[in-house]
Amino acid sequence: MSQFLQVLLSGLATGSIYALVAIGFTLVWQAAQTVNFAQGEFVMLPAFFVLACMSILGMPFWAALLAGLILSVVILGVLFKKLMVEPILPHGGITLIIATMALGILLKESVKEFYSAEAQPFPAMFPNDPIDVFGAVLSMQDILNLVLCLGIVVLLTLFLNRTRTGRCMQATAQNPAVAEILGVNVKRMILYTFLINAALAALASYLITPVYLAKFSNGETLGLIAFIAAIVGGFNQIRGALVGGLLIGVLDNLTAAYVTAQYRAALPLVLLIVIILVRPQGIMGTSEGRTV
Amino acid sequence: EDTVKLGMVAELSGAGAPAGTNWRDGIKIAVEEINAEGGILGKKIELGEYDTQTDPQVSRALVQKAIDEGAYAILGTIYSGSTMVNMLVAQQNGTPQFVGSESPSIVQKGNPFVFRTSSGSQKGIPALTSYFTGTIKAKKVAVAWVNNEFGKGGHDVFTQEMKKAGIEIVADVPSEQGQADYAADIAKLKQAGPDAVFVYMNQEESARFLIEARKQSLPMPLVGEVTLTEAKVVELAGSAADGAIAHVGLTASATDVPGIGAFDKKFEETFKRKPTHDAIKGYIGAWTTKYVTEMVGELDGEAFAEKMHGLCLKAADYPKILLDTCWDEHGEMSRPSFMVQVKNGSPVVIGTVPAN
Amino acid sequence: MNTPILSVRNIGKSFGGIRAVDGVSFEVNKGEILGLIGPNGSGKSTLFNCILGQLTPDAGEVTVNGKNVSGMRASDLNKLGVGRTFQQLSVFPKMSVLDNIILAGQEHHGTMLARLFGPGDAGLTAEAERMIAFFRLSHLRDTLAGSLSYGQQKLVDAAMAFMAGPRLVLLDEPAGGVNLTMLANLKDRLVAYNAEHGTTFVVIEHNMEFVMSLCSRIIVLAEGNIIAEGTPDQIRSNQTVIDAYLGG
Amino acid sequence: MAKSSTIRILVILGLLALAVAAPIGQKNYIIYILTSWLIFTIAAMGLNLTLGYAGQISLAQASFMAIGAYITALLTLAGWHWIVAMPLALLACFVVGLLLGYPALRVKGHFLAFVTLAFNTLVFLVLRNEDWLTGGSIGLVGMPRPDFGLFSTMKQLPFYYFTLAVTAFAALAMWGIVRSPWGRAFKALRENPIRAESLGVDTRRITLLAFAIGSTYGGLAGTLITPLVQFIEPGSFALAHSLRILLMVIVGGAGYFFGPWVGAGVVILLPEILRFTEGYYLIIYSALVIVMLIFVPSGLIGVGARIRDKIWPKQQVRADMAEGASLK
Amino acid sequence: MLELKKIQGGYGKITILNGVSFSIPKASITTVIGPNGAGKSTVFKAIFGLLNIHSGQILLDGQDVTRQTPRQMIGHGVTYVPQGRNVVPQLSVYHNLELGGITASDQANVRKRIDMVMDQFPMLRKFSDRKAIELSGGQQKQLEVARALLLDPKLILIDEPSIGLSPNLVQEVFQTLIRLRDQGVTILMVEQNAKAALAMSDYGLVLELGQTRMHDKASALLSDPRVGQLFLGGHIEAEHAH
Ligand SMILES: Nc1ncnc2c1ncn2[C@@H]1O[C@H](COP(=O)(O)OP(=O)(O)OP(=O)(O)O)[C@@H](O)[C@H]1O
Ligand SMILES: Nc1ncnc2c1ncn2[C@@H]1O[C@H](COP(=O)(O)OP(=O)(O)OP(=O)(O)O)[C@@H](O)[C@H]1O
Ligand SMILES: [Mg+2]
Ligand SMILES: [Mg+2]
Repeated sequence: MSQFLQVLLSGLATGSIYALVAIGFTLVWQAAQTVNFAQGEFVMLPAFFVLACMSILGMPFWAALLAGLILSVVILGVLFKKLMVEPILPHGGITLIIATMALGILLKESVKEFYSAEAQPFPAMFPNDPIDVFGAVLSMQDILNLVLCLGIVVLLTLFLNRTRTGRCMQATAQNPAVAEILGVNVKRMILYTFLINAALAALASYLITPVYLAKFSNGETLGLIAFIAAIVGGFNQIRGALVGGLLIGVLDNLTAAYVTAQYRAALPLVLLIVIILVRPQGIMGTSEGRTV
Repeated sequence: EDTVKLGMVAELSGAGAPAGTNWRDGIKIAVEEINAEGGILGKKIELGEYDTQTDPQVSRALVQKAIDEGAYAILGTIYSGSTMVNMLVAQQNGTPQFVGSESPSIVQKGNPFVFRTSSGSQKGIPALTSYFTGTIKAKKVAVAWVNNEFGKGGHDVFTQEMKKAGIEIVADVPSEQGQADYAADIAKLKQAGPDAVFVYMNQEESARFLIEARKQSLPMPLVGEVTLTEAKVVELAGSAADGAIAHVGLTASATDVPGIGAFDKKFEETFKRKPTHDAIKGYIGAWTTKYVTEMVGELDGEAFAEKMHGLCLKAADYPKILLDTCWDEHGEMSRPSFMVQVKNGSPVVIGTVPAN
Repeated sequence: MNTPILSVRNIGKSFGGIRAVDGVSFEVNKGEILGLIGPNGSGKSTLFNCILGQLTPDAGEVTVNGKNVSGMRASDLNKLGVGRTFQQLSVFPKMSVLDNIILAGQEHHGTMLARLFGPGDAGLTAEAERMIAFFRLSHLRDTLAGSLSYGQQKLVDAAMAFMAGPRLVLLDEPAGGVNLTMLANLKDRLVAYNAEHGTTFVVIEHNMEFVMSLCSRIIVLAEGNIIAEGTPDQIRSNQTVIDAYLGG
Repeated sequence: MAKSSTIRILVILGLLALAVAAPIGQKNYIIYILTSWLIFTIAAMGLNLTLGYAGQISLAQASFMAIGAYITALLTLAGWHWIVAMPLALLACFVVGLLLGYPALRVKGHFLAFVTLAFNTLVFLVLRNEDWLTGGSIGLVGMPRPDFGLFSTMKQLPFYYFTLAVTAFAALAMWGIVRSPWGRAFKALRENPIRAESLGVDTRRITLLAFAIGSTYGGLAGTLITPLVQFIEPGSFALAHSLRILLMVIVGGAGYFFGPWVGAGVVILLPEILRFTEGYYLIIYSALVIVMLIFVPSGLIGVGARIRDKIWPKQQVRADMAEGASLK
Repeated sequence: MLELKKIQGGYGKITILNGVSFSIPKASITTVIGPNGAGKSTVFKAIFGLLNIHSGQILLDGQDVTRQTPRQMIGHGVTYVPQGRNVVPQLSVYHNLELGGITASDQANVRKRIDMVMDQFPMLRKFSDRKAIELSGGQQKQLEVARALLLDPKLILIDEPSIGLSPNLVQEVFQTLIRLRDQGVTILMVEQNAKAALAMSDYGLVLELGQTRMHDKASALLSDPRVGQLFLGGHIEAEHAH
């Protein structure tokens, strides 16, 4: 029993991290109708900004966190949007998707070449002391991850659906031509999207890296799992990312503990395929509506 | 010609990059030293770097490329999967090759040109058996391993050894390369309650494993081969690494051995980090190339290979070999090894295991 | 001989709480040109989509030539000789006008395997070019259909419905955006085609001049129900229709 | 019309002659790279059909290479000749491709991407875990290169010509498919499936075929990789390689017949050319790809036309001007 | 109030507009007619800053507005209703309307106007919470037309508002335009439903091959036999096409 509880709770804790990254996917989708395949690297990088600020510039941890956030927002938000999204997006999603794949390689290799090929420890923002929950062990960090993730989902959903700016962002994604004709500042809306995305990525990075360790290749697995989480959740709903992330975290752990560790990477996927085939819009997603 | 070309083919990017870059940097130090001493047979070494991207197919192409470009010997690769392929090319061209791979099958193919720089897992892991039977007196053990070609090889040897020793394996827990969450693995091990756990994973995976094990307070000793107590792992896992035990062929923490201490210092000065065993392996590979070539007296791959088989180099005569080392007729090597335990955040040699 | 070519019985379709089509039944005789009109949102397009397999109706039955085709896929219906157009532009934007038109006919030439090994245009270039010329688009033959003007795309759309030599064609607002002169041509074409091949047409249209002069019978839909049916003259003077749809 | 097609034939013949002459006098390594370029061109051609023409996203092309490669490996290791093993491998890929097509009938876009991605992962795991058959993560080694009596492909150069012949044949078959009414139906599926269905295009069948044929090309590439490398292991067919093939298709120009050739060329050859930059070559390579996509987003195949437009910016008058106005 | 001087422009390499010139006075309705593909919609795009203009000049109240962005044009008090379907698919009807007034500084006023247009098109109120994509073709068009009335524009560019609208609503829209004109708004409209449109317009403009062919009082065009024959459903061309 305590094993089950442990596996379940740890699954939720890990899942909340996946969810945090997955939110980025849904956000970018809802606001620009494209997929950022470098999302994993976007989460890998901020930790290295912090490490660099600490080791090269000798900043204290909290200052480095702030500097890392600013750097992320500037590089992964503003520059990414200006230099890549803006010129490529008009030519269609798939081209941008491929370009972001290349960007992923670029970021990964740059970190490896200019910082380190080896994993680095990363200080935790919150204490990692174990907390006993009915015989299972969680850390403060785990619980905070879950809470933060939940909070962000609620806030972002409210922002996108309840504020005029949020709706302008949606309009820009769904029909940029119309948004432009109506006088929406299309470029700025896209910028907002990528600013939020970059900030979220930095946050995710800070929360994940103490556990995952800072390594240039972290993005590969993380990005992929989060992508899957976003899809399973429905892709067009922020809350879908939360559900998808938690589901994958838990399924993965349950599979490994009770079914097969050899196929732990596949069994959840197969289950999710079944879900997708039954509900083609994803678990929390809504159908895109009338086609004829 | 007044230079001799060596082809350094290794995993400089992709999953194997940490191992590959260490291998490369170890070799770089060796090459610098050798060139400072006048090179091989008076010719300076020219080192060609080839990145396999941790892709066996690319590695094969690159060994070919290195040879096309005139490499006299190949140094690399480390991932067994890559070595399995590219050693065919070196063999076809009669080019000697020093590899960092530890998979048993490499020296079982009857390839006369391939030589190890560390002993294969079929030799390393049996060295641990006495620890399980003697020191811990384990009745039942568990094995946690990374499910790639590296981990699989170790896992297979380990299970066989335990069977031979009459120890029951009560939990067999494979994990994925790059896996982040070890909660389920540890929970499973905890449930199974073995006397000790054999941990066979790459660096970060080992560290993450140790961290989660500490979190769930897994009570039994964690024993590994080579990686588990490496400086890097200790750095990453922090206090969670305390108590971990491993058998290591080469370790920078064996600073009592004079050559190793000197290398450790030089490496850290040059690259601002601690060398791993891969770095030492690369270093040895390069130096062996010099020593043996000079024994042969000319740049002849065939003669070199012939000389290598059954050769023993004593550290007293050949200091840069670091420890007395022998190669058998298959290219397998043997040399004394160490048992290491992490204490207060640093690996400490707790025993020596004679060459087997 | 006298079985209706299309018979729709009790078709119903809801979306969430909206009853878009509410148990509609009617028949279309061979060789007839039937008009289907009604206010926006009265369920006309939904009805078409239910008949033609793009939507699955909640209830009801459709027969073509006495054959029950409920639940049949659109491509199979097309092979039975039923063609259609959609209300919104639906050309293939990144294919040339010629390719658009050839595609509309090619699936009716030989088996699938034979098409793989046959000529690239399935022998349809000449016919397609005639069709293009009729709609005065010859100069745009090799232009991508997506870069035509609205009306031109509408014409390509209409042209496609004719390529398969259909026996029954359902047109959803063919006149929208088409220049009046061209529209007169289109009307002539429909009438001539109808006379020559006995092809049956069902036309949804909001252009009253066009419908009234083209159709022999008109059905009026409102809120998913048929509220009137009759000749153009009867419809024009029906007070319910004037109130709900035509306006003063 | 006739003139442009003769020009095209001349260009193709010229390129073919270039392909025949390219490896002469080159070192083995270069020939090896050229051979893998051809092989990846085949795989990319297949994905180009599925994705570029038919608009169905697939992230599983590498897994079909895997299926083709493993079947060829197992059979040739068992002593069968490549020429027997190859058709069997292709058949298997065709069938599995059909099966993979079924989800595409229900889901589109990113959902389809996910399903195919999951399939790729599954294939990888089966290859790695079922080591009784596949050799697991250690892989299979020592597969012979085919010997055709008078023509043995054991050496690098003959193997290149052998691959070239197979590639030329595959390209010819692909050309036949895309210029036939099938090609038009594939495009129609991509552009507007609902409209296509209403015009009699059996979109189900066409979707399945798009997957099956595309997968078969992946399989064909696999049957050539096996004798080229003479070693296969699951890692060479992981998701990253599917993405690499996707990159080839997009960089070359999706939906253009010659796109895959250019794309595979860039993805395979460019890193080789950049090797002299040592540690930085992947950085430079990915940066170049990004720059390429920014400046020629529809693929390199269109770069000629773009340059021409830059150099001779030519305005065209509208086509109906010639007919003259009807209202004078 | 609006003046085009020899506008040339097009898409990519193709020049579509071959020197379009005209000017329209304030507080008038002008209807543009012409065959399909004449370039009517292209002229609108040119005015609203959505076209690559090669040469020529566009003046709005004497001010040069050539090559300004759509946002700038909105700033000058111009709104544009394009041809075809132009809603934001996944947003509700209400939020689509709201977007129509997104540039207004006084949002309370926009809400008031939304209420007003909902009175005019009752369907919008009934379905205000539904996603725009779910509406029928004509309902979407109503939404679009209504959306264009939320600001206080000087000039409305409206491209074939009647497509897909039921006849009573076409009348409603035309009445609205007349009302707006009477309040001083200038209206430039494209219509294929040309007889009805010219009947309510002050001026008519015939465009062909990207050139202005005629520009006159609407009534004059309506009674011109050549115009009738060529563009208003005359029969001469059907013959030679066979
Ligand atoms: N997929 C859908 N989801 C929700 N509602 C729908 C859907 N399709 C149609 N409707 C609703 O059904 C009703 C009928 O729509 P339909 O398109 O059939 O109308 P129509 O008679 O063709 O109108 P129009 O003349 O404007 O084209 C409308 O209220 C519409 O909003
Ligand atoms: N995006 C585009 N790319 C290339 N050519 C285009 C594009 N849009 C329109 N054209 C061409 O420009 C010409 C004029 O198009 P426009 O849309 O202005 O016509 P229109 O007068 O509005 O016709 P309609 O009455 O059919 O709406 C047409 O010949 C068309 O083929
Ligand atoms: Mg309709
Ligand atoms: Mg137009």
